[in-house]
Amino acid sequence: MDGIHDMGGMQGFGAVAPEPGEPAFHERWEGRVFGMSLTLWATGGPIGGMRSQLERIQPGRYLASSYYERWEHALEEMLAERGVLAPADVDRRIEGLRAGGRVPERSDPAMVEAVLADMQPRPPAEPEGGHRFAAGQPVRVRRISTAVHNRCPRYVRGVSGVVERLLAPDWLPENEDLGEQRRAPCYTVSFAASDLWPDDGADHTVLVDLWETYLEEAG
Amino acid sequence: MDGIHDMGGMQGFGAVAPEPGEPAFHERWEGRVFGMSLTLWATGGPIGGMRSQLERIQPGRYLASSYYERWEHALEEMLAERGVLAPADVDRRIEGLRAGGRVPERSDPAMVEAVLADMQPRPPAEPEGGHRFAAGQPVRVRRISTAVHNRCPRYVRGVSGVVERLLAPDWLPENEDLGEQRRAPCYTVSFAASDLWPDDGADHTVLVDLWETYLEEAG
Amino acid sequence: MSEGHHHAREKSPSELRTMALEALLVERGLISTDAVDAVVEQFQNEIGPRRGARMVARAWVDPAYRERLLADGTAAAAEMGYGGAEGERLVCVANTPDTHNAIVCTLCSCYPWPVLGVPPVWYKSPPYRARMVREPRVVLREFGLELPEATAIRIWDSSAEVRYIVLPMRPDGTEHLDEEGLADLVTRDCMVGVAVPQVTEGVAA
Amino acid sequence: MSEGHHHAREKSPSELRTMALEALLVERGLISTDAVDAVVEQFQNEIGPRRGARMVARAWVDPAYRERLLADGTAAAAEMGYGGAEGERLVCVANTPDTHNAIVCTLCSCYPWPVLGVPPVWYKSPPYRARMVREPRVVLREFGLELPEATAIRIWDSSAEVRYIVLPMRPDGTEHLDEEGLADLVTRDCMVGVAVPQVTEGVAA
Repeated sequence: MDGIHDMGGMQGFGAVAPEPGEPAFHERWEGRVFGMSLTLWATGGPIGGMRSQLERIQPGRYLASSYYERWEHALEEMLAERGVLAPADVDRRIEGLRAGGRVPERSDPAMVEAVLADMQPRPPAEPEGGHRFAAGQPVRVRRISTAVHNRCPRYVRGVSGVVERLLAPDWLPENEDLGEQRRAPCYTVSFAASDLWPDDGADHTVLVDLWETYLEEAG
Repeated sequence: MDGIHDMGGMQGFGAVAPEPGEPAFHERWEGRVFGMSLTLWATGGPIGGMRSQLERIQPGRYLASSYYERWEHALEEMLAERGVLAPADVDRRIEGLRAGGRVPERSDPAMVEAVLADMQPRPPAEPEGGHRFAAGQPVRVRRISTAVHNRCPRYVRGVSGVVERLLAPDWLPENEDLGEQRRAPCYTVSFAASDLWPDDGADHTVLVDLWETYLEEAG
Repeated sequence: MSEGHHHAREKSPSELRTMALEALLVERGLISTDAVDAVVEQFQNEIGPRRGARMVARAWVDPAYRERLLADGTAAAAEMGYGGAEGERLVCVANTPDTHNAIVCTLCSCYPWPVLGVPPVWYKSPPYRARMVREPRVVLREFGLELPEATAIRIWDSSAEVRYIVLPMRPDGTEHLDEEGLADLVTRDCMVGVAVPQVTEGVAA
Repeated sequence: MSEGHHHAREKSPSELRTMALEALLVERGLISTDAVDAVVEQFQNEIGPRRGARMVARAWVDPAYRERLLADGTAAAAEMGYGGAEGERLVCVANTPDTHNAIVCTLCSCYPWPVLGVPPVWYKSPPYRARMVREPRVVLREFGLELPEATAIRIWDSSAEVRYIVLPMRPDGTEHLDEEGLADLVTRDCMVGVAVPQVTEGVAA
């Protein structure tokens, strides 16, 4: 999915604007959106991955929205796709709130336990292995152009780099959209900025984590 | 300049929405923006090229604006950069209009003649020549990454195609930003969609017009 | 062309900015209102797709003109009196039974003004600019144009200074029509390449 | 944690939609308000950059921990009790006198939650995501970090499932500080790589 989310290397966005003393959440609703998402994930609720959903937001809306506005919208979309509730349900409920309605309180100790467990260290991941490429090997990024969710940034496509580090096999980003469950080895691949943006005169290194399916041998 | 304007191949924008019986201009002010621009160009007024200016519009604003809103903004920016008038002048003038002020009428037959002459056929262009590549020759598009205005779409960078047709040398898009005046031969280069977006399964051909400076020999 | 008749309703921000800009440029002598009027009038009444349609119709009835049009679009347009800004390097690409052409400008909205007028909103819109180079069959289908699988599609991205116009195929059942009648069949969309000329019941002999 | 105290002012559209969504999900039994409370409370009070700072400080004073941290960041975080979502594969990259590291996520805003908390707005913003891979020296300069020309810059784009944290260099003049005192020097920005630890007058011996 070549959406607006894939912005590495894009120009024209202006300056980075840090905010001194920034809180975790600027407004109460931001924390609620974050908390609802983590609760649904921790309990196996009817939502999917956030990243693939965020990519589908229409580019103009994406840029005009804040981070948690995008999350809120994505939550609604995921719940609607799974038939849990339609945006119209939300609209109706808003009317109820305007008329003085409240968000009902509900306590569920098991659910609290589940979200807290999700913030605890986990057992070590599965053993690594099955890598086709070796550390130090030159590889080239394929021009991945799938319309489904993928994690192959445009700015490295078609460019050659060097395998910096082997990473454990991981679930393919495409799995959710393709309805299968497959893992593939991952790699940290090191690129010279001068290969990515030859006219820039920059001399830094960019290290990008890529699934093996995105890579091919470089001459 | 890798701005939001460079949208060839991007996904997520939704459907094309044709409008039956669409007029040349939907509102009077759109025609005025267009007419002011053409008048300034035809008379050598204090503005530069529209394309390079439009690219500098911040991406969120770009997508949120209509075509003529972008032109209007670009006009203001170009006039401000050349010291002709500041956006604050426009703001002040708007207050005047709100208070009942009018746009003054001004007649200038020579100016009318100039804009009409600009809509007439011109003498044939300079003879062609000096091309480094020949028709039928494979070429690869360099990964052009200049921060200045260029006309090398991202979706063809790093991809090989075949020279379809030699085009007359033309002024480099970079000229205005770099403050020089240089021409270079141009080419229509033919690309297989399967080389541009290998995962799409598409079989069409895309023909892109490129300056020689964007091309290198393909192996 | 005074703006007086708009006073009855609220002016939009764009309208106000444009009026302010025009006022300032007029006062500084950089433009005249009648020059702006002339541009608008030309593009509202004179310069539009009817021009391209006349060229197409002539190419259909006159093989020598067709040859000149395909060899040098700029000169063939100048023959008819058409030319000027955004038409200095005109290239005409011809549809055949095997090949369909269409034009786009992915980087902005380049368009052959002197023969098609100003572009429609959809041509300038992100969906068309983004998708036409990548999935033309899908876009054409949305326009109602279903091409045979075997038809080769060629998409021309006007990324430099050439401006393109498509020469559609002359439809069957139009032998009785004269040049003006043929031009009636050639819409803007046919010359952009998102449609092909249609012969309606009333037109067919 | 009731929303009652907000009634005095006008609610924003996002606030209203979020409240409506929460109400619906609660009513359908898909979430409980106390689970959402728990998440918010954890990320407001427990899970934040102080955790990463403690890891950094320990690595500064304990060479064996430093070695474990660089060999397996996930395990080294787990030692301290830190882990969970968005920290399942933690990799720590160490600055040296010759090399400076920084992290970014160009495709979204991936970030090592268990050791840094939720990311700041600027980290999630288009300017940072777009520019940090392309012109890191310029971006770092905007953050007030001017690196010597000879320093190699390595930018880590968290495009898959690994989450990164930068191990900054221990500043000179901190020999007298204990682990907690050292952790005070390690800001979030130091572990993202857009700053380096500063010793202020008051801290230096």
